[in-house]
Amino acid sequence: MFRKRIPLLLTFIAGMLPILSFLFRGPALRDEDPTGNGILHVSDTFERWMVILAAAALLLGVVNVFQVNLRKISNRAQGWPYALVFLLALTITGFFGLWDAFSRASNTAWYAHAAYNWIVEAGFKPLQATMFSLLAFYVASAAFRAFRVRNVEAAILLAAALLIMLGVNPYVVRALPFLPDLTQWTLNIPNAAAQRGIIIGAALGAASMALRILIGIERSYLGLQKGE
Amino acid sequence: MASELWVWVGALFTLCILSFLYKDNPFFRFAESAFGGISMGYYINLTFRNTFVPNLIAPLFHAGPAYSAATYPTREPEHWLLIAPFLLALVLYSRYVPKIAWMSRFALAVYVGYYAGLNMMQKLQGEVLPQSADTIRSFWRFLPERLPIWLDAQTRTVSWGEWISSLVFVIGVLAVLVYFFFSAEHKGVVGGVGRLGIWFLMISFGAAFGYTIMGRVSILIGRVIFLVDDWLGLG
Amino acid sequence: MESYRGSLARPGAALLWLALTAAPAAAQGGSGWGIREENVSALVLFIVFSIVIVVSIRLARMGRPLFVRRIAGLNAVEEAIGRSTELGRKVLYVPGIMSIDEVQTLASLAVLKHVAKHTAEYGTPLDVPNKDPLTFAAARETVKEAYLEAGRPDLFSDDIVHYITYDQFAYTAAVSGIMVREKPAANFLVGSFYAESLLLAEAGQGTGAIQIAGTAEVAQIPFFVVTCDYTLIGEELYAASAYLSREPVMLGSVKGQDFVKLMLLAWIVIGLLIATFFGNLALQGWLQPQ
Amino acid sequence: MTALFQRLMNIDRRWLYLLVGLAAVIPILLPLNLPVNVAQSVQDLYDRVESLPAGSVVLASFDYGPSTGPENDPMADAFLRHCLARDLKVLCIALYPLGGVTEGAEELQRAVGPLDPANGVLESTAFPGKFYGRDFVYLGYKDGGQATMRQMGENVHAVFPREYYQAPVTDYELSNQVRGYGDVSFVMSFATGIIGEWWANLVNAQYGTPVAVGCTAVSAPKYFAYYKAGQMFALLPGLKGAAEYEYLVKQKYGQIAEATAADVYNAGKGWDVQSIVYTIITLFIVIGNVGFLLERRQRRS
Repeated sequence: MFRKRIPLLLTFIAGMLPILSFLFRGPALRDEDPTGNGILHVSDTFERWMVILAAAALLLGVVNVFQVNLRKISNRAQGWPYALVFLLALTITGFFGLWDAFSRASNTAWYAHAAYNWIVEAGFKPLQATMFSLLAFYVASAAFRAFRVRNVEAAILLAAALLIMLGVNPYVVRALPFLPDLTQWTLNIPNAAAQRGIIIGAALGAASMALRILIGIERSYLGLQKGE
Repeated sequence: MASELWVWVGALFTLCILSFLYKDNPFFRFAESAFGGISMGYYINLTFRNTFVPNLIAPLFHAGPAYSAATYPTREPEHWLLIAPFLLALVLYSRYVPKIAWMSRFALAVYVGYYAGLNMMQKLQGEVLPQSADTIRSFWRFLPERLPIWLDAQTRTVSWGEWISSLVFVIGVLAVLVYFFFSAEHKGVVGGVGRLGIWFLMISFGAAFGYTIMGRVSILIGRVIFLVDDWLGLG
Repeated sequence: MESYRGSLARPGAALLWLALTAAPAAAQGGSGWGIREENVSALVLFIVFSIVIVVSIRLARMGRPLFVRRIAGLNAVEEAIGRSTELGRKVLYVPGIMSIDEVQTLASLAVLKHVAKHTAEYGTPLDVPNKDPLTFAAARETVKEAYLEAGRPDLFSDDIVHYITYDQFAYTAAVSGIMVREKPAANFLVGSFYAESLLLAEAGQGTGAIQIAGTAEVAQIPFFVVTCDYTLIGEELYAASAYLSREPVMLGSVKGQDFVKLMLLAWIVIGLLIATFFGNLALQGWLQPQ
Repeated sequence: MTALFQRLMNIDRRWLYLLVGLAAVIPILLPLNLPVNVAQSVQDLYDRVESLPAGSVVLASFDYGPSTGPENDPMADAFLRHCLARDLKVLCIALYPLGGVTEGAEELQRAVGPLDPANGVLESTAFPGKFYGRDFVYLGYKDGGQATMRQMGENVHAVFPREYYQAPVTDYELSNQVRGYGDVSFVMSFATGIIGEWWANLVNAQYGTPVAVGCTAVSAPKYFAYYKAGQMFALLPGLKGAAEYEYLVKQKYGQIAEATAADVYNAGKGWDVQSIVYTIITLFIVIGNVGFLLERRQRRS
C-alpha cells in the first residue's frame, strides 16, 4: 500500500503547485516580494530543481549504455566491434568534455578545451548536419511513393502539394500569374484552419490526459498495476 | 584539397552517413556508433557546463569553477534548499540498489506530476483560449472601428475576398474539430462535416509537405558546399 | 471496477471542489491571497474542465453506455503484433524523443504498456530504444509491469528497454540501423517527434514493416501521414490509452473531454455571432487580444 | 507504353536519391543561371535602394545563424554589395544568439574584402575608396531581443558602446553619426525566426522606420502577412527571393556580377538546385500517378 499511494500523492501535490501558482496569488514570502506572488516564487524554485533532476538522469543513460555495450563485447555478440567504437568515442569525448566543463571558467587547461572542440568540429557537427540533410532525399522518395490518386483524400493531398511546388517554379508562375497568391491563400487559410483545429483538439486531449495523471487514474508511466 | 585533419575527418564522416542511402554498410555502422559515443560525450559536457557546475555545485557546495566568493558572498536559504534536487537525484539512482529500487518511482512521480500540472495550465491558457478567442474575432476584426491604425483612411474598407476567406477559415476550424469527435459515429450530419474536416486536413498536410521541401534541400546544399569547397577546394 | 475504489479519484475530486468554493472567498485579496486577474479566464476553464471530466468519470463508473468511434490506428495495434509473431520478427517501439515532462510521451508510455502486454502474451521479441533518460527509466518500469500483468515475468529482460544516446540525430541513425538490420515487422513511432519523424518513418517504410505513428506535433503529422500505414493525429494519441484499455473510468474522461469540446464549439459559434453583429458587447474584455 | 510506366512506377528509390544528389552538386560546380521572374516584394527592395540619394545610411541586422546560411547568406551579400555600389552607408548589427555575430562578420568581409581595423586595415578591396568606419561598420551582437530594439530607438550608443573590433563607437564617423532609428533611411533584417516579425510589429509600428526583411522559405508565409499589411515595404522570401534580388543587382552592376560569379556559392546556384530538385520530384509524382492510373485501368478491363 505505502509503495503505491505515496507516488500518486507526490504526483498530485507536485501537479497542484504550478496550477495554484498560475491561478492564484499567495502571501508575500519575503519583504522584497510586494506583489505577493509567493506561490509563483515557490513554483519557479521547484522548476529549477526539476531541471537539475532531469540533468542528473543522464547518468541512468550512461550506465545503461555501458552495461549493454560491455555485455555485447564480452560475449562477442554480433556487431561487437561497433559497440567498442561506441564506448571508445563516448569515453574520449566524455573525458575531454568533463575536463573542459570544469576547466573552461579558469581556462587553465586550454588543451582540454582545444581537444574537445576539435572532436565537436570534426565529428559531432558534420555527423549531425549530414543526418539532417538525408531529409532532402527522403522527402523526394516519400513524395514519389505517397502522392498517388488512390481516393478523393489522396487526390486533395496531391493537389495541395503540387500547388505549392509549382508555385515556386518560374516557368509555371509566368504562365499562371495568379499562382503565388493562390499558394499564399492555401497556406494562410485552409492550412492554418486545419492546424488550428488540430491544436485546439490536442490541447483539450493533453489537458484531459494531464488531469487523469494528477488524480491518479493514468499511471502506466509509473508501472503501477491498476489494482496494486 | 583541404590541409586540416578535422576537415578530412568531417568529410569522411559525411560520406559514411550518405552511404546509408545506398544501403546499410560497415562505413555507416562505424559512423553511427562513433556518432552515438561522441554525442553522448557532448551532452555530458553540456549538462555539466550549463546545469551542474553553475546551478548545483557552485551554489550548494560553494566549490567548482563557477564558484567565487564574490558571486556567492553569503549562504542564502535557497542555496541550502538545493539539497532537495540533490537528494531527489539520489532517489532516482536508488534503482541500482535492488532492495530500495522501488523508491526511484518517487522521483519520477514528482517530475511527471509537476509538468502534468504545468502542461494542463499551458494548454488551457496558452492554446485553447487564445486560439478559440481568435477564431471568434474572425469577422469582428473587419468591423470599421477595429481595422488596424496603420491602414490609412480611404482603404479602411474590407474586400469581399477577405470576408469569404474568414468564413472558409472558420468553417475549416469547426469541421476539423468535429472530425475528431470521439462520441459520435461518422454518419449523417457529423459524418458530412467530418468529411469536410478531412478535406481541410488533407489540404493542410499536402501544403505543409510541399512547403518544407525547400528548407530540407537548403540543408543538403550546406553539406555539398562543405564537401566541394572546404574539402575538395573545387569552388 | 473495484480496482479504482482505493485510487485518488475521490480525494482529488474533493480537493478540486474545495478550490472552487475557496476561490470566490480568496478573490477579495485578504493577506496577499487572491486570484490572478490576468489568468481568470483560465481559472474558469480549469474549473469547468475539471468538473466535467470528474463527473463523467463517476457516470462511467455507474455503468453509463460509453460509445467511442473506431480509431483505425488503434485497431491495427493487435494486428501488427500478430503479424510480427507469425513472421518471427521483433516489434520496434519508439516512444518519441522528448522527456516525461511532455504529455505526448506519457500517452506513448500508456500505448507501450498495451503493446508490451501483447508481446508478452504472444512471446514476440520487443525492442524499445530510448533517447531521453527519464523516459527510458519510466518505460522500463512500464514494460516490466506489463510482462508481470500478462503473467510472463520470465520473458522480461533488461535488453528490451535500452538507452541509445541523448542526441536527436545520433538516436535516429541508431534506430534507422536497427530497422534496416533487424527488420522488425511492426514499427511504432508514438510520442513527440521533430525533424527526425520523416527520417525514421521513411527508413522503416523501406523495410516493409507495418508502421503505426502517433503525435500531436502539428508540423510533423504530414510526414507520418505520407509514410506510415496508420497515424494517430493529435487528440487521437491522447485518447489511445483509454481506447485500448476499454476501462469505463478512462473512457469516461474521454467522453468528458468531448463534452467540453462541444461546449467550446458552441461558445465559438455564439461568440462569433455576438462579436460580429454586436461588436462592442461585454464580450469585449474576452476578445481583446492579450 | 504501360510497361514503361510500370517499370518507372516501381523504380528503386535509390535512382531517385542519385538524381537528387546530382541536382545538388552539378549547379554548384557549373552555374546554369536558370531564368528568374522577379516578384513585386523583391522589386520593392531593389527600387528603394536605387532611389536613395548617395550618402544615405541603412541599418542591416543579421538575425540568423549558420544553420540557415545557405538561404540567408546570399541575401546579405547581394544587399551589402548593392548598397556600397550605390554609395550608401551601411551600419551592421546582429541580434541572433546562436552564432549571429559570426555570420555578420563573415558576410561583411565576404562583401567588402578582408578587414582588420585594429591594425589599420580599413579600406575595402572589393570597393576601393570605401573605408570601415566611414562607409560601413559592424557593431557586433547584442542579446535582449525586443528590449534591445526599444533601447536602440532611444540611443544606439547605449546599446552598442563599442563596435565589433572593440573600439568605442564614437571613434568612427558612421557609428558616431547614428543615434536612433531616425538617422537611418530603412532597416534591412536577414531573419530566420521571430526577430524579423519584431522589426515589423515593434520598430516599424512604434518608430515608423521603414522595414524590409529577407527571411527563410519556411517562415515566408508568416512574413507575407506583414508585407501585405504594409508593415514591411519589401520581402525576400527564402532562396527564391535572394536569387531574384541578386539577378536584379547583377543586371545593373557588372562589378557585382563578377564578384557574385567568383563566389563558390550564391543565390543563383542555390536556386538552380532548388528548381531542379522541385522539377525532379514533380516529374516523379506525375510518372507515379500516370502509371497508377494506367495500372488501375488495366486491372478494371
